[in-house]
Amino acid sequence: MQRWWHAVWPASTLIAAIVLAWEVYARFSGVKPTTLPSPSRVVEQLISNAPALADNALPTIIATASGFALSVTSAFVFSILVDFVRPLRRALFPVFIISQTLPLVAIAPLVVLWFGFGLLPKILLIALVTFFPMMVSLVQGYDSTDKDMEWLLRSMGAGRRKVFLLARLPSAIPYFFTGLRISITYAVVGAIFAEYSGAAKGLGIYMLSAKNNFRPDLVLAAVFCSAFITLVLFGMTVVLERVSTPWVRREGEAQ
Amino acid sequence: MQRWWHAVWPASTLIAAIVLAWEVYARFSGVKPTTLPSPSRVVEQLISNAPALADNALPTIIATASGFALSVTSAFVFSILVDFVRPLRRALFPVFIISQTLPLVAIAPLVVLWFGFGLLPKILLIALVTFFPMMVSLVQGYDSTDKDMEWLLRSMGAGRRKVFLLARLPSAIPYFFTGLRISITYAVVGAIFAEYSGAAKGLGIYMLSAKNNFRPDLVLAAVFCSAFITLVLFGMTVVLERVSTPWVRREGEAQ
Amino acid sequence: MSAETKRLALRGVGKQFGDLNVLGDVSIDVAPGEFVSILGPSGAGKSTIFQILTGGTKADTGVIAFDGSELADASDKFALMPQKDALMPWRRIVDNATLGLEVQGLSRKTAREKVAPLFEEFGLAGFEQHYPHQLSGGMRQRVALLRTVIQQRQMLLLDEPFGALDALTRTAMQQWLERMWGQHNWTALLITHDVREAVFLSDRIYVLSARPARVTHEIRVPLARPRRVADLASPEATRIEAELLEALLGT
Amino acid sequence: MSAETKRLALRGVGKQFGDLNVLGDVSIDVAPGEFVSILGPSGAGKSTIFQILTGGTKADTGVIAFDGSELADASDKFALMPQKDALMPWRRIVDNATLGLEVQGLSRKTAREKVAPLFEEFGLAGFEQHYPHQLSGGMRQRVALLRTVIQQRQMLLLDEPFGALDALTRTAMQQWLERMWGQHNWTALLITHDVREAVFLSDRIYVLSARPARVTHEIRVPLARPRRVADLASPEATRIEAELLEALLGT
Amino acid sequence: QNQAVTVALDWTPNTNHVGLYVARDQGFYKDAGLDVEILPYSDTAAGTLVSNGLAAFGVAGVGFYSQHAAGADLKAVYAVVQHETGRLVYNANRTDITSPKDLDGKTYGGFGSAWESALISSIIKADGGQGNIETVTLGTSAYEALANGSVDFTLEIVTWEGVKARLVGEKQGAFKYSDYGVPEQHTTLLVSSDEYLANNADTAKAFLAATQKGYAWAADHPEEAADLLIAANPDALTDRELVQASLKELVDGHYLRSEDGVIGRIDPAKNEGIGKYLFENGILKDGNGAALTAVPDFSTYASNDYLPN
Ligand SMILES: Nc1ncnc2c1ncn2[C@@H]1O[C@H](COP(=O)(O)OP(=O)(O)OP(=O)(O)O)[C@@H](O)[C@H]1O
Ligand SMILES: Nc1ncnc2c1ncn2[C@@H]1O[C@H](COP(=O)(O)OP(=O)(O)OP(=O)(O)O)[C@@H](O)[C@H]1O
Ligand SMILES: Cc1ncc(C[n+]2csc(CCO)c2C)c(N)n1
Ligand SMILES: [Mg+2]
Ligand SMILES: [Mg+2]
Repeated sequence: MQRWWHAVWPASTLIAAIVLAWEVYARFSGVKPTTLPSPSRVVEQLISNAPALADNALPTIIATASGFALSVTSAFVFSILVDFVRPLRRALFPVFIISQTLPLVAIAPLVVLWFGFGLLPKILLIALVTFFPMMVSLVQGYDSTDKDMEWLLRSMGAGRRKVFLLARLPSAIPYFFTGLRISITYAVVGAIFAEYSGAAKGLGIYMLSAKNNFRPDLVLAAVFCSAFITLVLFGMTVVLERVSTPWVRREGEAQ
Repeated sequence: MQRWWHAVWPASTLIAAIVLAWEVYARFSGVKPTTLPSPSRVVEQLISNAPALADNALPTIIATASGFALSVTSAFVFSILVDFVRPLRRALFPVFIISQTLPLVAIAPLVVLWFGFGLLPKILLIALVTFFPMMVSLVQGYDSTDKDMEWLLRSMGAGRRKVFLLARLPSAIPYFFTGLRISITYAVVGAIFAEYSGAAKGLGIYMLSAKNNFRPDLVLAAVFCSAFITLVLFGMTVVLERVSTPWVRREGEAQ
Repeated sequence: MSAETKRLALRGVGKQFGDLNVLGDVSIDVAPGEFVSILGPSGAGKSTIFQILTGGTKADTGVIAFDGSELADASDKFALMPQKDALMPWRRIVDNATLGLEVQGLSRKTAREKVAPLFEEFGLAGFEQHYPHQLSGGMRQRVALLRTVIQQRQMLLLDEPFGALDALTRTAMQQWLERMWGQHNWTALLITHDVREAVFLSDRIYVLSARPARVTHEIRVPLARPRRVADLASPEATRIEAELLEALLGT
Repeated sequence: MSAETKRLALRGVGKQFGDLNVLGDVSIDVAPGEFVSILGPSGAGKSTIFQILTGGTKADTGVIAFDGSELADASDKFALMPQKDALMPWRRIVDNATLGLEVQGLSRKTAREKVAPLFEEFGLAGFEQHYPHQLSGGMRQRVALLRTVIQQRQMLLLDEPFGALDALTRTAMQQWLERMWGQHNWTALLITHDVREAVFLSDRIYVLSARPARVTHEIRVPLARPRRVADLASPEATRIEAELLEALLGT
Repeated sequence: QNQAVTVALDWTPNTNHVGLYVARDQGFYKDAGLDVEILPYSDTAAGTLVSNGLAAFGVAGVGFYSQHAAGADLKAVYAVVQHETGRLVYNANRTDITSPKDLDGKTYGGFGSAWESALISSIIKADGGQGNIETVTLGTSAYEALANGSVDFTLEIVTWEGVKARLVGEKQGAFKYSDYGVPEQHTTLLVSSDEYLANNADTAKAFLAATQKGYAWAADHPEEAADLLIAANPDALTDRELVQASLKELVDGHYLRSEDGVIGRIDPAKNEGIGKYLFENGILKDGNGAALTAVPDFSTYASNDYLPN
C-alpha cells in the first residue's frame, strides 16, 4: 500500500497540478470557454453526455478491435512467411517502411473513397498504422533466437518447422508484446482518424461534429474517452503479457 | 555493384510489380481516374506541378525541422533533468504516456485555435508526436550504462556530473539515434497534420485543396513528396549515425 | 586399435568459410567408452568440428566414420551440449530436460516419465517445475547435461560445457561430471580451453593449432579412475599439464 | 607486522543491503608492496568490500585504516579495475587508458604524454588509435590494467580482472601480470574465484565464507618470485591449492 | 424491402438541411418506399462521395461546378435555396474595412476550395482593388478564427452564421456578392450523379419528391420543423433560439420558397449565370488542372427532370 503510493504520488501530484492550473487559467484569464473550456466543464459535459459518448465509443472500439485483430494476424502470417523465405524479407520490408511514411491524413479519405463507409476502410487504416510495428517486433523476435539453441535442436534432428515452433516462435514472445504495446496506442488513434474521413458513428465523428459545432468541451470529453480506451487496452496488454510469460523475471519480484 | 543489386532487387521488383498492377487496374478496370488515378498520371502531374509542390514542400520542411529541433532539444533537457532528479521521472513519464494517447486529429484543430496559423502550432504538434519517443530512447540510453563503468568513474573521483558526461551520455548515443529514426518518420506526418488544421501553405494544405478540388492524382503526388521527404530525412539520420558513432561495429564490415 | 573398433574417426577433415580457412586437416579418433578432449585457442575451429558432426555444416574435405561406416548427413549418433547452456527460458526444467525426446516424437508424458528418475542423480530433485532463471549456473549446466544424456545417443559432444561458470563452480562441476562418468558407460568428445579440465576428465587430449586448425599434439592421460582433485597434484598430472600449456602458449 | 606498517587494514567490517546481510565481520590487512587475494564463493560480498573502499557504499560496522589513519569518505588511495573491463567503446584505446587522469583534471595532451611510454610495456604499441571492439579479450584486459596503474594510486584493487577471459588467455594474462608485478612496486588486493590464479599471484590469500561473509582462512604463499607456471606443480603450491579447494568446496 | 438511399451533408446539420430531416422524421420517405440515411458531415466532401457512388445524393455548393469541370460525375437536381445566401463577412469593429477593396492584403479564413479566392478576388477587383489576399484554410474553424481576430474575413451563410452572429451580438459587416458583379446563384444544392440517376431514375424521383415535400412542410411549419431538426441532432444543435431564428429567416426571406412559390426547382438562368462567371474567372479547370478554354454546356450540369412538376 505504502509502496504503491510511493510509485504513484509524483505523477498524481503533477497531473493534479496541471489540471488545477488549467482550471484557474480557464476561469480567470478571460479566455472564452469556446476557445479553452475549463476541466471542470469538460468533466461536467463528459458526465451529462455519457450516453452519447458511450454510444459513439462502441463503434470505435469495435473498429479498433477488428483492425487490430487483422493487423496482428497478418503480421504473424507475414512474419512467418518472411522468416521461411528470406528474399521475401528483402522484398517486403522496404515496402512496409514506405507505407509508414504515407501521411494518414491524406490516405484516409482516399481509403474511404475506395472502400466506403463501412468497417472495412477503418480496419484497413488501423492495420496500416499497426501492422508494421507488429511485424518488425516479430521478425526481431525470431532473429533474437539463441544460435546455440537452434544448433541444439538441429542436432536433435529437428527440421526447420520444429526449430521455428520450439525456438524461434517462443523467443519472439517478449518482442511480440513490445510490439503489441506500441501498436495498441496507435490503433485507437488510427480508428478515430478513419472515422474522421467518413463514418456514420464513432468517437471520431463525435469529435468532428463537436468541433464543427464549436464545442471544444465535448471534443475534449471525447478525447478523454479515447485516451481512456487506449489506456485500458494498454493495461490489458500488460496483464496479458504477465500471465502469458511466467518465465520472465521482472523487476521488484523476489528471486 | 553486384552485391548492391543483390540487396536491392527483391524490393525493386515488388515495388515495380505493385505499380504495374495498379497501372493496369486503373486503366482497364473502368475505375474513374477521379477515384483511382493511375500511377503514370500521378507521375505526370507530379512533374507538371513540380513548382507548386516544391513551393508547398518548403514550409512543411521548415516546420518539420523546427519542430523536430525543439523536440530533440527539450527531450535532451528533460531527459537530463529526469536523470538527475529521480522523482521527476515518476512524475513526468505517466504524463508523457497519456500525451501519446491523445488523438492528434482532435487535438490539432484546438492547438491551431489556441496558437494561430503560424509556425508555433505546427512546431508544438510535431514536438507532441516526436518528443516522447526521443525522451524514452534517451532515458533508456542513460540506463543502459554499464554499472561497472560508473563505479570505475566514481572510484576515480568523478562526481555525478562527470559520470553523466563521461559515461551515461555517451552510452545513450546509439539509443538516441534509434529514437531519432523513429521520430523523424512521425515528424513529417505531424507537420502535414498540423497544416491540415489550418495553414496558409504547405504540403498538408496542398493535399487538402487537391482533395477538395477533386484531384486525387495531386493528393497522391503530394503524398509521394511527403514520403520522399521522410525517406530523405531518414537517410540523413542513418548517415549522421554512421559518421558520429565510428566505434560501433556494423554488420558486413570487415573486422 | 584398428579403425573398425573406433566409435568415431575423423580423417583429414578440412573446412573453409568463404575466405576463412578454419579447419586445415584434422584427424581425431574416439574409442567406445573413451573420454577425449580437444584443446585449442579461441576461434581455432573447435565448434566447427561439432557443427560438421551434427550436420550443421559440411566438411569440404576428409572422411568421417562412425562405428566403421561413413557418417550419414543427418545423423542421430550424437547428443550435443553447446557452449552456453541454451536452456529455453520459457520451458520449465523438466520440459527443458525432455526437449530432445520431444523432438524425437515422444509424447510429453512418456518423455517426462523417462527423465523423472534422473533428477535425483543430477542433483535437480525438487526443481522440475522451476524455470531456468530460478536456478544457479551450476544447476543449469546439470540440466543441460541431463537434456544431453537422456537422448541416449551413442556419443556425447560437449562444447565447453563449463566455460560460462566461475572458476569455483566449474571445479565443482568437473568433480561431479567425473563421478557421473564413473557410473555411466558414456563415450564423449569434449571441447575446452581449460588445461586442468582436460587433464582431469580425459583419457586422451588433442591439441589444435590456431586457424587453420591442425592437430599438433595428441596426449594420453593415464591417471586411474575415479579421479579426485588431489590427483591433479600427482607428478604425472603436472607433467601433462605443463606439456599441454607449453603446446598451447608456445615457448 | 604492526597496524602502523600496514597499508590497508579492515577491522570487523560489516554491511547489510536491506534484509540481505552481505558482510558479516571481515578483517583484512595488506602491507605495502604486498599482493593479497580474496577467494570466496559467488555472491559472498567480495565486490562489496571494494565498493566500501572506493566510497561506492558505506560499511555499517567496523573500521578501515589506510597507512595507519582512518580512511576518508571519498578517498584517492585506490585504483580500481572492475570485474568486466568496463572500457568505453566510444573512446579510443589511448583515451580509455587516460580516463583516470582526465577525471583528475589533467589535460588530454598531458595525460596522453604520460601514458605513451607504457603502451610498449603493456603490449599495446600500435593500438593507441584503435577502438576497444577491435581488440582481443586479453588486450582489452591489458588496457584496463594500464588505465588502473596509470592513476598512480597507492594501491590497486583488482576485482576478478580475468574472470571474463577463456581459460587459456587467462593463464597467459596471469603470467604477464606476474612479470609486471616483478618490475613495478605495486600494492594490490585481488578478488578471484580461481584458486590457481590466487596461488600463482599472491603473497597471501584470504578465504571468505558464503554470505554473510567472514574470513575463514588466511593462507601464506611462500613461493619465490618471479614465479613460472611450472612452479604451480611444486609440492608447496599443490598443497596450498588443495587446502584452498577444501576450504572452498567443503568436505 | 424499402429502397436504401444515402445523403451526404456539406456541413454540420443546419437549417439548410431541414427538409431532409423533416422528410425523414415525418415519414415522407417511408411513404415513398425509401429508407434514407443521412450521413454525418465528415472530412470528405459530399460531391466526392456522390461521384464515387458512396452516396446517392449530396448537399453541395458552388464547388460542385469545379468538381464537374474536373470530370466528376455530378448533376445538380434540386435547389435548396432560391436566392443567394452567401456573404463575405468581417468584424464590424474593423474600421479599416469599409468596402471590398480594403480587403487587399488581408487574411481570409477559407474552406479549401479553388473557387473561393477567385470569387473574392473578383469582388475586390470589381470594387477597384488588386485582389490579392492571404488564404488560410480552416474549414469549420473559420468562424471562431474570425471571432477571435486571427483572420480578417471569411464567407458565411447569412441564414445560419449570419443569424448566429446577430443573436450572439457580434457586430458584423457583410458584402453581398451580387453587389460586386457576381451573378445570383443557388448557394446550396442537392447533387447526384448521372450514373445513379440513370440506374435509379424512379428512386431519385421519389426521393426528390419527398424531399421537396419536406422543405414545403418546413416552410409551412417553421417552428415545428426547427424543433424536429433539433430533436434529430441533439448533440450538434444545442441552441434552439438560433435554429428557430434561422428557419424563420429562411422562410421569411423566401429562400426556401420563392416569392412565386417555387420550391427546389433550379433556375436555368442562375445555373448558366454562375457557370459562365466561374468559367470567365478561370476557376473551371479540367482534370489536368488546365483552365477550360471553351464554355461548357451548363445545361448538362443541372436538371429539373427528377422533380415533380
Ligand atoms: N557459419 C559460419 N560462417 C562463417 N564463419 C564462421 C561460421 N561459423 C564459424 N565461423 C568462423 O570460423 C572460425 C572458427 O569458429 P569456431 O566457433 O569453430 O571456433 P572455436 O574454436 O569454437 O572458438 P571458441 O573457442 O571461441 O568457441 C571463427 O572465426 C568464426 O567466426
Ligand atoms: N547496491 C546493492 N543493493 C542491494 N544489494 C546489493 C547491492 N550490491 C550488491 N548487492 C547484493 O549483495 C550480494 C553480494 O554482492 P557482491 O557483488 O559483493 O558479491 P561478489 O562476492 O562480488 O559476487 P561475484 O563473485 O558474483 O562477483 C549479492 O547478493 C548482491 O545481489
Ligand atoms: C451552414 C454553412 N456554413 C458555412 C458553410 C461553408 N460554405 C461553403 S460555401 C460558402 C459560401 C457560399 O458562397 C460557405 C460559407 C456551409 N456550407 N454551410
Ligand atoms: Mg566454440
Ligand atoms: Mg563481484
